[in-house]
Amino acid sequence: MPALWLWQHGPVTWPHVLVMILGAIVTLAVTLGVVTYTIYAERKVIGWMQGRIGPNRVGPFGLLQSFADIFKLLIKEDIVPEKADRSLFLLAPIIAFVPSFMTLAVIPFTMRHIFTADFGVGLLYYLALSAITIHGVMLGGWASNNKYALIGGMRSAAQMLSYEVPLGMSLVGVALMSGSLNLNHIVLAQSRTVWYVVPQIVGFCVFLVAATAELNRTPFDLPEAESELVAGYHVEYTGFRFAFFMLTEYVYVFAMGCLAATLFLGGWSGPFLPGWLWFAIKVFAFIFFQFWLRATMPRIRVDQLMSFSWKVLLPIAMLNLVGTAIVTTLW
Amino acid sequence: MLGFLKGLSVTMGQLPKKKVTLQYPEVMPELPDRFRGVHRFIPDLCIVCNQCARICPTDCITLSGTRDENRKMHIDTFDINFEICILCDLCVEVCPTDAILMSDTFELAVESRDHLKLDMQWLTESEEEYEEKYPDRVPSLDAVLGEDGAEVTE
Amino acid sequence: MTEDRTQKTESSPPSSEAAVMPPAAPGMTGPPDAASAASTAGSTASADAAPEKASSAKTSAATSPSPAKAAPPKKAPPPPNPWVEAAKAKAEELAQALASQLPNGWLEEVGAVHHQPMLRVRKQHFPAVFRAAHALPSWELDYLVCYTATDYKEHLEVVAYVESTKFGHMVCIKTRTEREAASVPSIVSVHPGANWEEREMFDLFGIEFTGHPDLRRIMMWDEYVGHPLRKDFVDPSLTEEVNRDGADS
Amino acid sequence: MALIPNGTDREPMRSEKGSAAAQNSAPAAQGHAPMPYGGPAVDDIRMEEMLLNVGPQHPSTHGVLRLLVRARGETIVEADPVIGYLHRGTEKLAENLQYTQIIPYTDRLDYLASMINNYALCHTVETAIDLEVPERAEHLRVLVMEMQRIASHLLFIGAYLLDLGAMSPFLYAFQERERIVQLFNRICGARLTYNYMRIGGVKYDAPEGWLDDVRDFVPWMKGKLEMYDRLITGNEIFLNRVRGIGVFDTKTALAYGISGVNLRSTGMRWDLRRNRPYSIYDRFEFDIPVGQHGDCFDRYYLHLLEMEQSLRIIEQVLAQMPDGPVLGKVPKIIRVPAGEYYCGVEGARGELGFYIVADGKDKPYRLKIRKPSFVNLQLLPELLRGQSLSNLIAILGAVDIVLGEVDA
Repeated sequence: MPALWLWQHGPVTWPHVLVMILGAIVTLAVTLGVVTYTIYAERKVIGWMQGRIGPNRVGPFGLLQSFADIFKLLIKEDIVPEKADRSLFLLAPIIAFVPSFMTLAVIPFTMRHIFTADFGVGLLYYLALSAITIHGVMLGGWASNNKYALIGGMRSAAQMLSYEVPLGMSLVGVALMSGSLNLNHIVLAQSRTVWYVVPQIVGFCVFLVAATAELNRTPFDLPEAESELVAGYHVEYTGFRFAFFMLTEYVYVFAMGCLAATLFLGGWSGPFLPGWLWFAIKVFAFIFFQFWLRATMPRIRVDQLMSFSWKVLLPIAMLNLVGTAIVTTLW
Repeated sequence: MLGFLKGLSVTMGQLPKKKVTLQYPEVMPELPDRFRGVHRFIPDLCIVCNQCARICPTDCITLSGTRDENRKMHIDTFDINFEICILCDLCVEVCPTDAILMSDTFELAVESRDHLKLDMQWLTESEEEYEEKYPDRVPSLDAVLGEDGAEVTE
Repeated sequence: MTEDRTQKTESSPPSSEAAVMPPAAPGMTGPPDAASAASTAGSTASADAAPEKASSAKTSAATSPSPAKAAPPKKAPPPPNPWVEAAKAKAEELAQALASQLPNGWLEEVGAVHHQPMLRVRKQHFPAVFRAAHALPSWELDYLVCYTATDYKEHLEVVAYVESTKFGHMVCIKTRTEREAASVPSIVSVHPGANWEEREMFDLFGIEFTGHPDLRRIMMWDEYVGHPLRKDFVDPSLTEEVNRDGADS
Repeated sequence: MALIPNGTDREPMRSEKGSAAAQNSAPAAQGHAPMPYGGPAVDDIRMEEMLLNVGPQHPSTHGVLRLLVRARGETIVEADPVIGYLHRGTEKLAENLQYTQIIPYTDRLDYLASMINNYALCHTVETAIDLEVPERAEHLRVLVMEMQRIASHLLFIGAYLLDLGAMSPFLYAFQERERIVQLFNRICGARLTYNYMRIGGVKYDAPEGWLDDVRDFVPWMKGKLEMYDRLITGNEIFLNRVRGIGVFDTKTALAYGISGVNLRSTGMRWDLRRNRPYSIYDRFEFDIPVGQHGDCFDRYYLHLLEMEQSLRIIEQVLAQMPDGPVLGKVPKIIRVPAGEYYCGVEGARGELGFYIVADGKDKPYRLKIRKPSFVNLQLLPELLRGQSLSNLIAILGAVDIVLGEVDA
């Protein structure tokens, strides 16, 4: 049986293919569950921070609230605006949604990285795929033929492209230290020495800011700034297409949390507890931080957002990168 | 850089605090005795002086009465159109006999506009409900009637 | 981070705001005998208000400023209200100060509107009066407080209360226009804040403000017919069958 | 910077027909200044203007305000406020109502500061008929007015931060406001439309224990103000969004008739409670905080400081609250002698004035409401010109309008 789970290193056989498909399905299911309860937890946590009790009507403690919401979205009428670019409008949520799940393929959830690929350039793979989502968002905003959606889509494109750069830069520091782009190797390297959040603290800060911006979350939630753009790029979307956009967002929150845990917080490594639990704790810490920010921060202005990326974050990331390079070379 | 960290500490500090949410349909809010909800009406006290209808800024009160053999006015119909009532309390203020009062009913949503035409029966029932709910707030009807009756016969 | 921007707060006991404003209310600085009682604006003055009727009771176009004509008493004349007298004197003073800068015949009436000095001017000179009053040293009426119109059935009257933020004067300046094709020169060039008020008057009274930069309806929609605040206005929706119980029994 | 798709049949940015305002001022837009934040000059990029319809159902227009915005990319060329969606003709209605009957209508003007509206009308009528108001009534009035000012300012801060994207202050503000609203509910039986004041006094005396509860409220609220200061004032993102935004100077403000916090933020010490003293404000010690820069930050911060001053007034009122009746000797039917009367009070948003033309009857011949929000909103197009779309919300929010009052 263990041999079956080590399919990545053997030749492809039918049982292996079966395991691959099974793994994908299980990952999908687990992620959907996590995402559902991320939404629930967000509403609860932010509610508590605001003196409210959050959702409490559907199921005990409102635990089924997110399922009710998803169910509602699925059975709602799928409205396509008359003046919209129909084919792009229908395609956009899919373009946004599919890569978000694909990124999960390389995340090492446990030491044995069951179900996920031991990919040599996993880091690059993640960055490349997450960039595709921007197209979906932008196309969605454009195809809606709505001014607010268009502004939201354009803002989103500008923002994600700008923050992709410092994000990538901050990750290079980690890659330099571990000497690998394979996420599993990076975790292993950390479990041998120290979590990279310590030596790479500057990079971690840059990563945290850039990741928040990449996720379109407060204080960088400009693409869907509801007080300015009503809802931003998905203002015309209803029903399950809207649900796709929402899911994309929360899957990325999860994926980005996984990335943070993997690259900076030692992934599944940690004493006493099983690896998957360590991983879950770290991911949740990241996600909780996002909730906390959202409960506190006002929204940054769009021009400040851009200049912050290019004038502050990128130089810091560059300096960090150079510093890391020098230190790793000398050491 | 300190500024937003202070803000973060504020929001975190709120996390364990007691929540203020009132679980409304299950838990009703505490309403003071002066609360101005839908009217309640005590027909026995009404002397059909028409003052409430006259003071009403939106003209939402309609009433009519007849004189009985003792030359005493009796109320026959008393309607409030709640589509336009603004719950300003002026009718209660001018009523010389406190025949019209305000209850604690604030749930005004109905399915049809017709349900907003409140007649005397509805308003009297509202009074009965109120008396049942707050026996301490309402002087007993007999006491009030007794006094009034005594005055009238004299 | 914010300490450098701490707001200037001035701790001062009541009635020591003299740096900006005299403590008493505008129009109340006149009679010294009553000044001590001026705790609330005007509420302590004696009870008669007959002289204030002047502005609306009179229709004659008095070109010479004569406060004696202001109040034709019908009953036994009440003792003159010191506040009103002071306001009239003040109006007189302002009229004289303005006279040099304005062409002849600009003034129609000088009087008082409930303890406030009042000038009624010819509508042709309406903006000029504001401009002159704004520039007038020791008056500087620079703040448009209230600006509106009233339909007196025979004519429309446009009323503006202007205040001097420096000296504390508050003066009421009026003008009249006929109801048909009502028009008054706009004062937006002097007080830009009059813009929307004039639009509102245009909308609700039908007064054309000549020289207004952007005269459109403001409250009602563009296609609306009629001017609701005129006294002869009848709401078209009320003439139709309206389901309204309790209107009258 | 939105690059507009080409094409004849589908141009999302084009309105079918330009508004009158847009057409009127088309020449003004031609040589427009470069972007305020130092981006490339607008002419370098091929751009078309787009007509953006902000409101009347937009989350940040605070009601049913509609702004017709002509924008190049995200830079506003011109903004034209369209109002009247909530116009109920209060002034016309009042002509057919007795003076007492108008009071509930004033509740619905600036519905966040009903007490002050009530007072402004009662005060004008009292001035007109020279009515003496009992001492206790005056004290109660000042007490509730200052509490109302706090409630209104709280809501401003909450809503403003919500506009800027911060969610929590809004909910905190409502929690604090709730306590005031509960106190009001106990004294006058309503939570929003109080209808508490009467010509000649107030409707009810304070119920048992009410004044003590207000006494407890003051220190509690002071702590909350400190919390707001910590939560918001220091936040760098907030500061960057409001500092130096929507600046105007005293001269402009006076020319436009701006009043209230908007005027004080320019450094002008102008508060009707001092400058045209009414009620018993001359007996209390309080400061008039003023701003220095006339920007949105000053306007935000002044609201905080004013709440502090209101708490000071409340403390003093409580300390000298006299006993006695709460309603003066008022005739059964109030008839105002013929004449014209104008009285302004310092509302939560600026000078709130009632102008009454009376003809000796029990109903006003004409009632004009000098609405601070209405006057203050006029400045908005000036402030928005050349700003980015994100600043639109920051500036509009800081002007602090209530549409019930703007449209009256």
